[in-house]
Amino acid sequence: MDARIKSGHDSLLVLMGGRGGTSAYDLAMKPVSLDDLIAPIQHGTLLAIPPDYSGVSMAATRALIRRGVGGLRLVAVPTSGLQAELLIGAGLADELEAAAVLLGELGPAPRFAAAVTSGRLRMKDTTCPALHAALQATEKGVPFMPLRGLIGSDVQKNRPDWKIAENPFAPEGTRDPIVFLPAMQPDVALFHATKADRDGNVWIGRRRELVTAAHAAKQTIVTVEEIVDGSLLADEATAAGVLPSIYVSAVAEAKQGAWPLGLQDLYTVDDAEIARYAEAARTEAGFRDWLAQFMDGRRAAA
Amino acid sequence: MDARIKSGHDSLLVLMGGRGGTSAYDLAMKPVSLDDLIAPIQHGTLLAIPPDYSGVSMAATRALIRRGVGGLRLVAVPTSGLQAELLIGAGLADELEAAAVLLGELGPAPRFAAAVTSGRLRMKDTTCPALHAALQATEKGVPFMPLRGLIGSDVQKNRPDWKIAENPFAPEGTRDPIVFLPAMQPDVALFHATKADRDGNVWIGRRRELVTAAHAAKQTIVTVEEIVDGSLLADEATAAGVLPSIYVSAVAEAKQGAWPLGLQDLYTVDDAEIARYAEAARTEAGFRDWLAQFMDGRRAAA
Amino acid sequence: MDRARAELLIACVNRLLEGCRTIAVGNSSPIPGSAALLRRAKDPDTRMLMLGSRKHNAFTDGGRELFDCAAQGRIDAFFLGGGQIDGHGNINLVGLGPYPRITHRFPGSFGSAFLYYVVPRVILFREEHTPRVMVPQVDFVSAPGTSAPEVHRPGGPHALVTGRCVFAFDKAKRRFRLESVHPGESVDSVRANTGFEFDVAANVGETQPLAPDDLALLRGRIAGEIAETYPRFARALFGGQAAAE
Amino acid sequence: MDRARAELLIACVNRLLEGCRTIAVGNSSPIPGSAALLRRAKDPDTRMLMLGSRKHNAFTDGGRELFDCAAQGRIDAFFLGGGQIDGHGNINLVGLGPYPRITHRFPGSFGSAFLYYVVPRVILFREEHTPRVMVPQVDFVSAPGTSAPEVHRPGGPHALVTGRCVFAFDKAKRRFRLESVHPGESVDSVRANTGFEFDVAANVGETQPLAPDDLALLRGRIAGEIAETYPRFARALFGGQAAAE
Repeated sequence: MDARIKSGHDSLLVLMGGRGGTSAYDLAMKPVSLDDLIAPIQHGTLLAIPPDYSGVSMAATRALIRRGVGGLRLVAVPTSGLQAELLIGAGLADELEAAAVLLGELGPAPRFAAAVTSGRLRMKDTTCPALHAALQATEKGVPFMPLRGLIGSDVQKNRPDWKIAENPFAPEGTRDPIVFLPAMQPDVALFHATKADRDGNVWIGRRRELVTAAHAAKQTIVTVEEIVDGSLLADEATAAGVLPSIYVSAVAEAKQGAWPLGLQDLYTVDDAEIARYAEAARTEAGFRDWLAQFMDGRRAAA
Repeated sequence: MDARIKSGHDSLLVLMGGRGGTSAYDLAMKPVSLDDLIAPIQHGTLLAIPPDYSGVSMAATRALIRRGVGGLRLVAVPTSGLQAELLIGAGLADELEAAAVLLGELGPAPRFAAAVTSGRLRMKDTTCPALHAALQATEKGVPFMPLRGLIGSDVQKNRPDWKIAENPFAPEGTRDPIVFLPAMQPDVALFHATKADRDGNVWIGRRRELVTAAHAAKQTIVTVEEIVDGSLLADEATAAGVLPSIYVSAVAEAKQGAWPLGLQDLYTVDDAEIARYAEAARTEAGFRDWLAQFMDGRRAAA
Repeated sequence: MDRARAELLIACVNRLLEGCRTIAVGNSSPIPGSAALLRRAKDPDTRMLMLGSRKHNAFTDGGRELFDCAAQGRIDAFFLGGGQIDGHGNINLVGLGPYPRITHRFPGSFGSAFLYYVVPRVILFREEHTPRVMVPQVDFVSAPGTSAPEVHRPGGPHALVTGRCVFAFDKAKRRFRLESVHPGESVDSVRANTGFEFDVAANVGETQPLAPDDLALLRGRIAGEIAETYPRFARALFGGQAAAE
Repeated sequence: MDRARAELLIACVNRLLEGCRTIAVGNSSPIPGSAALLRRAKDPDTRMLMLGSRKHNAFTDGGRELFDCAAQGRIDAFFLGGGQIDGHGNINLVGLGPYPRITHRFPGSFGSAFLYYVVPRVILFREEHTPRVMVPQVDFVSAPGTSAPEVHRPGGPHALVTGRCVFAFDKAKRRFRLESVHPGESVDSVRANTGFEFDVAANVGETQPLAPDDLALLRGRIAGEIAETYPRFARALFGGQAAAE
């Protein structure tokens, strides 16, 4: 056996290759307008949105409300707050899957609660790790993910799409039921981040639920505070916090794009505005009034 | 229903809490000696080791060979090179699970090959994503992980511990076999990194297979180039690349601790030394000679 | 809540955390947080994860990490509450009325339907102790107190701390057992305010306050530590001016 | 390998990549890498992931990301090789002899037992084309060329490029079909050096070299791009001095 056959695996070395890196020869990605950004979101779209602390695109939320296309099916990853509240209150969302909806420390989200109790919103109650796992199933290209817990809760009992099966690795003669969660694939994932580069790489820091959502979604659209020159992947010290462009469909610039929610270390949640909202939204009329001001810019970041 | 019952979920808010952060009040972690570091590795230990490009603790490998405790069961995450080769050549490893073993671009690892063909090493052949998934199962606390591919390969046919089952979400009346991989829990994960802080947080950058291995392992022990002051988690710009101390059992300092392999951006693999090794290790005698020089420091980083 | 009441509740929770190595505490949880910090101050082997602060964020794997970490068995104690809690330890965080046509909506189950199963020592904490919270049967089971024997369940309720008393949870009996009543309360006053049946320990006494040295530790070092995450709570309670919550 | 041979193989691979949107290329793969870069230079909608370089590392989720990414359907084309390749498209990357008592060990299967199933267009690339590589039946199936109909398998072999010829793979027939022979080869010379049976296309001709404008692109811009990852290869082939590999 000579050296050539021994080294006949060259093209396999790629798989976990050499120094372990991967060069991207990327498509250049031109930033788009907010209206173009949200174009993939249509009636019936399964739309993944992040929790309030993870980078919420309130700028795109405003654009969605202005455009007025309804019938959205929202998936909170795994909770939501003001964003789901506004989309529901504005009548754009027919369905919501979430582990919780709340306005930060102010607690319940009034328009969400009203839509649930009136029956206007199809609510799919879940629990945080079940949502993460269902997205991970799609991330891994498997049809389901097993998860502990859940069994016997009313959360599980109200999810006919979840299956209870036996763990095939349980010792013979013993029972070990476990829930299989079907893979969830959002049509679109939408979030806000601090920055993107011109290749479409997006800085997300430690907010890796955004990575999982982007891996799982068919399309990922992002608003950012700024588009920066150079590649976000160039410096190893910070590259770990980047969502690579291969998962990113489009990027739009939106300053203060999370307001009145906060964004990473850049700005904190505007507690006073959230409190004003919570107070106003106790009634439908109050909600409409606040929303009108939010839409026309009378309510905006200071 | 008054405000109190509405806000009665306070202690639940914790779950995905507020700003989304988590304060750690850590145990201080004193760096230990190499000999103390490797103490958890004993006869029969299932020892997870990273691929050559991911941060290999050659310093701890030398300490293991000097100590001479054998019977190790190695798991490469998902491939290995010089480290498995030396542990196998030195007679310390009885078993290896890996997707491949090779000396970088120089190809086959001669002592590994000799141990396999002589029957001295129990080789559990696998494929990269199966290893990742089996560790993710333990990371998630589930007994198994489903994975596509695999079926009908001799890799799968030689793994009686893998099960083929039907996808319970397949349309009725159709078959959809899929492999269930049992969760893998290493006793110890061992790797080398650029730096750790005094809380035991370890910088791993983008090498997230180390994160998965540490999450899955009972204990994780790490050598680092240096112990730094301050918390590696303090700066959001770089925190994304940190393995938090909650997963780290012990840290030892070892300068040039990956040599002759490379480490992140700090130093590249010593190709000349690997070539000398590959040439020497074609024979058992040549291997012994190289190893003696590696052990007594005649072969060391320039 | 006045300072004496807060200190008493901290004493209760602190005692229940004895022997825990890793304690996770959520945000909006200043009392469990203070209790865990006090436990840690006295036992250097105790590690604490306090959620809700960006500063010193100890997780780097996104939203799933807390749950994965708990599933790995790395978290010994955690806190849950409930809009309703019943005598079997079931908790309801979803709403009142017949689901899905509920009449009042709470935020949602969060991670309770998972963590309640996998964290060995879950401490239920709910200050309001009235018949509408402590009910015979919750309207929606976000997470059940106990599970069928074949269900993998290393975790579950350990105790319930309220504004009136401390209950231990007896897994075999699927019932709470009254362990101590706070000053001013009695077995009867607890029973009158509890919608579910419960057992009563043979030696029910008054809930004991913190020992003087622990109290000093709380008012000193711990007050400073908790202020990092809960400045208003710390100021109100330990800043010299007792204030209603 | 001389420059003419390398350029011919690049031409073969480049043609097979037509219409691919995302191409992943491994390290130690300068010819597939050059072919993919050439494809991308001509089609701005083509994206390429070149593994094996730290510079411009496009992945941030650790070792599993390539496999997850492929499973998500984001990778259209990939390259595999084999110590042995048989006429059913089975590849062997583990060793020779009766497994597990093999007589010669290769490095291992890497990710082939997964990627071969999920990447739609896997191009087998093996320059050595001899009866010991192109065998009637591989000793160990690292990854099979085809699967039973009930097995989820969006991916599989598309073609086999060797130092002598180009085969297409016919999934329905589970056989290779000779499409073109390189200059100096014939159907007979290929048959004499191939251990497995194969079909022959009606119009087998000589493998066509790159068109002049593509060749200019390769020797110019692509030579510079490939040098980033494979400096020695680029220097040897395009640096003015043709060199044996």
